[in-house]
Amino acid sequence: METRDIYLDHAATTYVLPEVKSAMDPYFCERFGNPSAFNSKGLKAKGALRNARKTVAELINALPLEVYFVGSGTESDNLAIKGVARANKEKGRHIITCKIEHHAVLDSCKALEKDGYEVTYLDVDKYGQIRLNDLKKAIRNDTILITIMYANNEIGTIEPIKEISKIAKEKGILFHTDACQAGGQLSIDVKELGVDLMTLNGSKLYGPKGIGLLYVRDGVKIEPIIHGGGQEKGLRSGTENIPSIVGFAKALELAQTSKDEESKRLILLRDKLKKGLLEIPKTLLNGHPTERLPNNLNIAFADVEGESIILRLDALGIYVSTGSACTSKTLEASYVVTATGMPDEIAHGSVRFSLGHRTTEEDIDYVLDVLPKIIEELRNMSPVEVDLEKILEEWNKNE
Amino acid sequence: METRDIYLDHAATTYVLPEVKSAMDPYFCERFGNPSAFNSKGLKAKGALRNARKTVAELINALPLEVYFVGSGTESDNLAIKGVARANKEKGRHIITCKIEHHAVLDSCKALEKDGYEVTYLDVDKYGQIRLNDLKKAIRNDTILITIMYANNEIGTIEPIKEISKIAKEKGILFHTDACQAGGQLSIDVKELGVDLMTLNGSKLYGPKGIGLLYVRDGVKIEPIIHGGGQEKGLRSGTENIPSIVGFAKALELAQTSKDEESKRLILLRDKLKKGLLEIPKTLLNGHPTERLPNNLNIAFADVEGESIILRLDALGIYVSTGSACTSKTLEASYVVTATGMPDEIAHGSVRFSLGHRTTEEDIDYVLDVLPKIIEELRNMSPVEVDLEKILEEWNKNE
Amino acid sequence: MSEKNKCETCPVAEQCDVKEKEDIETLREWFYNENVRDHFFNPRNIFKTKEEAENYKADGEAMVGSPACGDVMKMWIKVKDGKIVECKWQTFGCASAIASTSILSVMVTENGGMKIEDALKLTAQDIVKRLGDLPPRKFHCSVLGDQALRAAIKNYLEKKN
Amino acid sequence: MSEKNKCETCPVAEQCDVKEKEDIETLREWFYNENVRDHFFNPRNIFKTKEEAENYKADGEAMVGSPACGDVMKMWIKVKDGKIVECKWQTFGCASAIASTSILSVMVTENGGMKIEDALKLTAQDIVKRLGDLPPRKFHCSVLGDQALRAAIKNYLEKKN
Ligand SMILES: Cc1ncc(COP(=O)(O)O)c(C=O)c1O
Ligand SMILES: Cc1ncc(COP(=O)(O)O)c(C=O)c1O
Repeated sequence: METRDIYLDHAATTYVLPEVKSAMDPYFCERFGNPSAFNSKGLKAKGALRNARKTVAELINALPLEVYFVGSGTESDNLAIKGVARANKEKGRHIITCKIEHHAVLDSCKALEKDGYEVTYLDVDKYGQIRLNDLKKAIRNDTILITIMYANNEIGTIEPIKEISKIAKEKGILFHTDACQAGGQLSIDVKELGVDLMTLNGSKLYGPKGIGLLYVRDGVKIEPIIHGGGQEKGLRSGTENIPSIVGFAKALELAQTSKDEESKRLILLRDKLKKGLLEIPKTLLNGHPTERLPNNLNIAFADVEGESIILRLDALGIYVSTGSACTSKTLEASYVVTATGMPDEIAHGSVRFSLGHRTTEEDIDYVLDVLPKIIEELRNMSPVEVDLEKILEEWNKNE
Repeated sequence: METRDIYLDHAATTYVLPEVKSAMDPYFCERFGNPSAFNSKGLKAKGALRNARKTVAELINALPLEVYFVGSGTESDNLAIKGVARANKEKGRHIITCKIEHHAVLDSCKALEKDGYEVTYLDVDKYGQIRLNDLKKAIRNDTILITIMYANNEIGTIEPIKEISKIAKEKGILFHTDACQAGGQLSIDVKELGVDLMTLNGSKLYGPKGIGLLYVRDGVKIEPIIHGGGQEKGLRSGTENIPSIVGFAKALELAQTSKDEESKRLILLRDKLKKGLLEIPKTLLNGHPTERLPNNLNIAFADVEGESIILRLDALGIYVSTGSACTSKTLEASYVVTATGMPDEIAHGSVRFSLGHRTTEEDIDYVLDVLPKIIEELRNMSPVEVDLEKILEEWNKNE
Repeated sequence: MSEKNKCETCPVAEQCDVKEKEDIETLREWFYNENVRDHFFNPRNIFKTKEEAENYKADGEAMVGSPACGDVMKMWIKVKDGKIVECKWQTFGCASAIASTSILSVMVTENGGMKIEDALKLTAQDIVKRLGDLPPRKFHCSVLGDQALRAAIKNYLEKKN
Repeated sequence: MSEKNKCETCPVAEQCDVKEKEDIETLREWFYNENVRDHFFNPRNIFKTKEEAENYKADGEAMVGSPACGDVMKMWIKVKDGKIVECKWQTFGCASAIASTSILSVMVTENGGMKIEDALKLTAQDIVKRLGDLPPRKFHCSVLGDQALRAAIKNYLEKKN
C-alpha cells in the first residue's frame, strides 16, 4: 500500500515554517554576534534581540521589559514556578495547580515539595476543566502562586483562565499559566487574560525548538534558576540564542496574525474527523466538546490499546500520538485522560490527533478511510469487551 | 577610510561554519519530529539524537550515556555545580573553585552559598593559574566538588587540569571543569583529563548558540535543575533541540579533527600579533606566556582605557573586546586581570584579541598597521602616565 | 514517575523498574525489530472474526491480565497425543504483546506441535529470545504470554480430569 | 555583581546603582549617539602632542579622578576679561568621558567664551543635555567633566589672588 505523509502530531512538535527559517538564517553565519559584546557585531545582535522582544511584547500586549527569553517551555515553567516560589517564600509556601498539567509544571511543583513547599493538585471535571469552587476552597493565607495551564496538551481542553485570574487577583495571589499549546491558536493578550506570568515555547507554534519565553508582569518578584553572566536582566544567564529568538518572534507573529482564519480551517477539518471517528462504534470524545483547542481531537477507542492503533497508522504514513510525547510509555494510561474520570481500560485506547498547518482535507479523508478498518481488525484480535454504558456511567459521575 | 570586517572576538562567540549549518538545515522543516513521540517522525529525530550523542561521546572519549545535552554552557555549569552539590549534600557542603571562573560558575557557587553551602575561591598566580598547594590546603573533609575551568575566557590561561584531577581523585572529590573555551582547540578526552564532569557549549566552537553539553561520568550522583518530561534520562527535561544538537555534534567533530592543524595556524598568527603589539611601548601580556589558548591574546596598554581602544578599532571594522562579553561594563576593571595581580589602572587598558577560523595574516597585518597609531593618539589625550616599573614590581609579587 | 498509574497487579512491575535503572538508554527504544513488526502486522493463528472466536471449540482456554493495566491475553489450545496442535489467541495490548502472543502460538504449534510438558516449561525469556531483542520495558508483555499459555494448559488438564 | 571592583572613590557610585535599577534596559546600551561619537572620534581642543601639553601656559589647571577607577580628567583654561577663552583637556576613560570633556571644552569657549561665574554653575546634567541621550550608566563620566572644570577655575582664582 502507498505510504502517505500525514502528520497529525502537531501537539508534540511542529515543523518550522519556511518564513521562520528564512528569518533565522542570517543569524547563524553572518549576524552571529554576541549581544553582550561591546562592538558593532554585538550591537547588531543586540538590535535583533531588541526587535524580537518588541515584536513578542506587542503580540502578548506586554512591555518589552516583561518578556524573558529562555531555553524551552519546560525551563519557562520551572523558572515561573520555582522562581516565584523562592522569591516569595516569606509570604508563604503554598502553591495551587491541577492534576492535568504538563510534567514541566507537575515536576517543578514536586521538586518544591521536597524543599518544604505544599502543593494542592486540583481535580478536573469530566471534560478536563478545573472547578472554580475547588480553587476558591484550596486558597489559603499562605498561597503564593496559582499555576493552571491555558490549554491541555493531550485532550485540548481550555481552562477558564480569565475566571481564575479574577479569583487570584481578588486574593492577591500570583497566577501563572502554561500557554505552550495555546500560543499558536488562541489569544494570548496577558492583560485580557489577567495573568501575572505566562509560558510559551517555539516548538509548538512552527518556531524553532530550544526556545521558550516567560512573561513576567513588571513588579512580580522572581528569582533566577540559572545563574551567570546576567543576561535577560539576570533572570536567565547565558549567551542569547539570537537565531532562535528571532525565529520564535517570527513564528509567534505568523501564528497570532493568522490564527482566526487558520482556526476556522482547522476546526472544520477537525470536526469532520471527529464526526467520522465517532461513527465508529464504542468511541468517546476525550476533553471538552466546545472549550477545546481548534487543532485537537482526542478519541477513546474501546477494547483496543492505543499503541497498536498508532503503529498501524504509522505504517500507512499517518503520525499520531497517545498521550503526551514525553510520557509515551505504553504501560501507563494517560494521567490526563484518567484524571477526567475515564476508567483506565478505556484511557488505554485513547489517541490524540493534532492537526496543523500542513493538514488538508485529503489527509482527513484518508484517515477516515483507513482507521475504521484498523479498529475493526484490532478489535477482532482483542479479548476485551468493555461495557460502554457502565463506563459512561462512571465517567459521568465526574460531572 | 575603508572599513574592514576583522572579527577578533571569537572568545565571545563564533559564527556557525557552513558545514555545521548544512548539517542542521534538514532538521527544521523536514526531520522535525519530537524524539519522544511514538511514531516514525519521532523515530527519525531519535535516530539523529542518538547519532549526535554517539559522535560527541567518541570525541570526548566517554560513553553515550554519559553525555547530556542542555541549553547552554551556562546551564551546563549550573547543572554540574548545583546538581552535584544538592545530590551529595549528605557527604558535605564545601566546594572549591577559583577567582577567575566564568560568572556561570561563580554565580552558581554564590547561589549555593545562600543555601548554606561553603565555597573557597582560590587565588591565581600572575599568569592566572591556580596553585596546586592552595588547592590541597583548601580541601576539607566535607569538600564534595572542585570546579576549575579548563581555559580562561579572558586571558586564555590553561589551568593544570590533569594535576587537579589527580589531587581530586586521591581525596575522592568530584571534579568538574568548564571547558567552553577549550572545546574547540584543546584535547577534551575526559579519561585523559581525569574529570568527572565537563561543560562544553556550541557557541564557542562554530556551532549554534543555545546548546550546551554536560559530561557526567557514569556513577556520579547528580540532580536536575530543570524538571519535567524526563528527557536526557531525567537530568534535563524539555523537547530535545535536535537541529542544535546535530549542529553541536558536527561543530565539535570539525573542531576536534582540525584542531592540531588549526592551532598551529592560529598560534603563528597570534604570536605575530603579540610580537607586534608588545613592540608598542608600555604594553604587557596578560595571562600565561606559554600555557594559553592558541587563539587568545590579551594585552594591557598602559595609560589608555580599553573602551576607547575598542571603539576606535570598531570604527575601522576590527572587532575585539575588553573582558568577558557578559560583563562589558566599563566602570569595572576585569576581575580576571586584576586577580592575576595587575593593578586596576592597567587592567582598565586590557584588550582581548581572540582569533579564529576566518582570521587571516592580512587581518593581523592590518591591526598591527593601525593600532600603534590609535594608542599613540589616545595616549596624547590621556593625562595618565603610570610607572610601568612599579606596576611590574607589584604584579611580580603575585609569583 | 506517575506512581499513581503504575499497575499494581502487574506481575513484573518490580522487574521493569530494575531493568529501567539498568538500561535506560535502551528502554527508550519504542520501536521494534523486524520480527516483532512482522508478527504485529501479520499476526499468526488469529480469528478472522469475533464469531469465529465464539464458535471455536478449544480443548483448553484461559484469559490473563486486565484491561485497566493495559494488557489482556486470551488463549485457546487444541491438544492431540499430548501435543499442542492448534493455538489461537486474542490480545489487548501494545505491539510487543501482540507480536509475542503471535510468535508463542507459532512456537507451540510448529513441527507437529509442542509437548504439553515442554510447553509448561516455556518462559518469557524463551519468547523474547525467539522475537529477537526487545526493549527491556517490553519484557513485561511477553511474560503475560507464557502465563496465558500455562493457564490454558491448566484449563485443558482440568477439563480432561 | 563584583563588589570588589566597584570604585570606592567614585563620587556618583550610588547614583549609578539607582539608575541601574530604574532603567536596566537602557543601561545595557553601550553605544552612543552621533554627537558623542563625533566628539569621541574628533575631539575638540586637544593637544596634538605631549610636548604641546607640557609647554602650554594656562591661567588655571587641575586634574580629577583616578586611573584605578578608570576615569581621569585634566583641564587647562585661559581666562580673559572674566571669560574662558581657551580650554584644553586630557581624558583617560571611556568614550563618553572623552566626548563629554570635548563638548564641555566647546561649551565654555564658544560665543566669545563663558563667564567664569556661569562656568562654575555648569552641572553634569548640562553636559549630558548638550551631548544628547547617554546611557544612564555613563552619567558618571560627565560628572567628572564639571568637577575638572570647577577645579581648574578654582586653581585660576587661587593663582590670581
Ligand atoms: C568559560 C566559559 N564558561 C561558560 C560560558 C557560558 O556559555 P553560554 O554563554 O553558552 O551559556 C562561557 C561563554 O560565555 C565561557 O567562556
Ligand atoms: C503544555 C505544555 N507545557 C510545556 C511543554 C514543554 O515544552 P518544551 O518541550 O519546549 O520544554 C509542552 C510541550 O512539550 C506542553 O505541551
